[in-house]
Amino acid sequence: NCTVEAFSEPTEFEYLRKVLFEYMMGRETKTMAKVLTSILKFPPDQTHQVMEKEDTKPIPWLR
Amino acid sequence: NCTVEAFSEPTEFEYLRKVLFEYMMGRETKTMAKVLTSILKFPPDQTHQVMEKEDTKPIPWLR
Amino acid sequence: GWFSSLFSGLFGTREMRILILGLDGAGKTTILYRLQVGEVVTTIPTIGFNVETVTYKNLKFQVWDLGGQTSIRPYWRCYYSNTDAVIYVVDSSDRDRMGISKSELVAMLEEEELKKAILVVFANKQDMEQAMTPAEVANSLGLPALKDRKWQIFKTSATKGTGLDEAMEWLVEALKNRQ
Amino acid sequence: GWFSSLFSGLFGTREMRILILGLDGAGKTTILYRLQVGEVVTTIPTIGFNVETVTYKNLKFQVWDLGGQTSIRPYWRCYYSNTDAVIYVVDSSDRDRMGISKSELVAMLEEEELKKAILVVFANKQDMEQAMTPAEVANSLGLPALKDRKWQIFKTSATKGTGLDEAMEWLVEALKNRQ
Ligand SMILES: Nc1nc2c(ncn2[C@@H]2O[C@H](COP(=O)(O)OP(=O)(O)OP(=O)(O)O)[C@@H](O)[C@H]2O)c(=O)[nH]1
Ligand SMILES: Nc1nc2c(ncn2[C@@H]2O[C@H](COP(=O)(O)OP(=O)(O)OP(=O)(O)O)[C@@H](O)[C@H]2O)c(=O)[nH]1
Ligand SMILES: [Mg+2]
Ligand SMILES: [Mg+2]
Repeated sequence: NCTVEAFSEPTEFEYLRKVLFEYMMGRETKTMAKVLTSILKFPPDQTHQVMEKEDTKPIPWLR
Repeated sequence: NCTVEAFSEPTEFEYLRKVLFEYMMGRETKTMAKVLTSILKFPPDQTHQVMEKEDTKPIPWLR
Repeated sequence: GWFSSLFSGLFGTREMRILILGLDGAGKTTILYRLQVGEVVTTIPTIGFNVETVTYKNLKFQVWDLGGQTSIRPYWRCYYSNTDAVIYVVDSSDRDRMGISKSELVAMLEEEELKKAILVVFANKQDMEQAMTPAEVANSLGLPALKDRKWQIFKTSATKGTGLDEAMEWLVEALKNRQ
Repeated sequence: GWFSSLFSGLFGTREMRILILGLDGAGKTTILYRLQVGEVVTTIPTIGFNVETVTYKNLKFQVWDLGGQTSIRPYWRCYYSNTDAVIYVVDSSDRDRMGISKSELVAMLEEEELKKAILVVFANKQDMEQAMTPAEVANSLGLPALKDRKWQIFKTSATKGTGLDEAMEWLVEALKNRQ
């Protein structure tokens, strides 16, 4: 019984997984953060907080 | 037309969003990482990589 | 983590990790904020978790209250690691779901990561007329048959605020006397 | 980011950011690896993206190949920031979807973040018999009507490897002569 259309198709689910994996591995996190907040439809204030947080992250080579 | 049952119900989608937000804000990231890889059914090798990565993260206060 | 250990070493306090688990609507969130701020807050079903620092008798607890709805219960296990105690909350008036509550409890106690965790069961909603007694709840959950587990059950009413102190006092002692 | 700018300042190279966009099956991934390793690789539909560093004429490019399926196209825009050029790939034999390809292109070019990006259209799959000519493709996409946009179209066959060099040479010159 399918009660939700959170994702319109399996592709979107797989896409989310791929992007989240890259994010969690610390690759191109700012771009990945944009995608993640879009896919999961974060409310504007949360998206804003997340992007602010990204901007304060140290640069990859010094991490 | 509902073609996928990625999530059995809206609750799971909202749960994912909440946990991802906390993860992205850098809170309790190790626990959040476990939840995220479970919800999105990461394959074992990717889950492993993600958890290894978590272990190398600097501790919150020094970040 | 090692940081909280370091912290405890340096400052003589140790932050214990406690999970509040139980079916949806059992009263977990109500209990968390009763413990933290001493008041009854208005709750909505928890989709996710609440985590608060609760200080009790000079002990610091990091208390996690996890949402109990069916679809998110499978993720409880992601939170088990390094847990010192589990507060398992039961709606004592919800006779129909006592069986489900038992299966969730049993599955939880089988997890390796919780092997050393202390168990406190809150037979909650004792203010309700049709509430089962703590002894009835204990039997329904199969508590007397538990092996290798430090546990205790208390009758509570989170909304009236009764029973919580006794339960927490027992828990604090149990945590102090560990090992 | 400022780091790549710093890097370029210190070492005299500047890594440019290029996106390869276009409908699913247009040949984007094939093109990416043609450019990077000079070979035709076996592809599967890209659910996500591929990102590779491509060096061409002493210029370093960070090239992003984004999946083109309908459900994930809305996320292209998340990748636009700091993009120097867009390689827009069209399957020249796919007459039925030329209209969709045009709408996606138009929507993309309207985005503020791509205002200064150079556009190279690859009229790909020229090896196929029913392929439209570059002029036909250009008209179908409405390229002649573009305003304030540096653009060019090339006929390519990613599998045969034809046309890619000319296109990249034009792009390198266009990037060098910017501003
Ligand atoms: N009568 C009575 N009602 C209570 C008691 N404790 C909690 N409630 C009520 O039960 C309802 C559910 O309480 P919550 O604390 O939100 O339940 P929960 O266990 O956090 O539920 P989930 O977040 O869905 O897992 C609320 O209306 C509470 O006011 C109690 O001891 N007695
Ligand atoms: N005949 C011919 N086939 C090509 C050419 N370029 C790519 N193909 C084939 O077209 C198919 C799709 O190519 P891909 O590179 O995977 O397409 P894509 O644009 O990356 O598609 P998505 O990842 O779904 O967005 C593959 O079978 C390629 O071999 C070409 O120039 N000529
Ligand atoms: Mg709750
Ligand atoms: Mg592809």
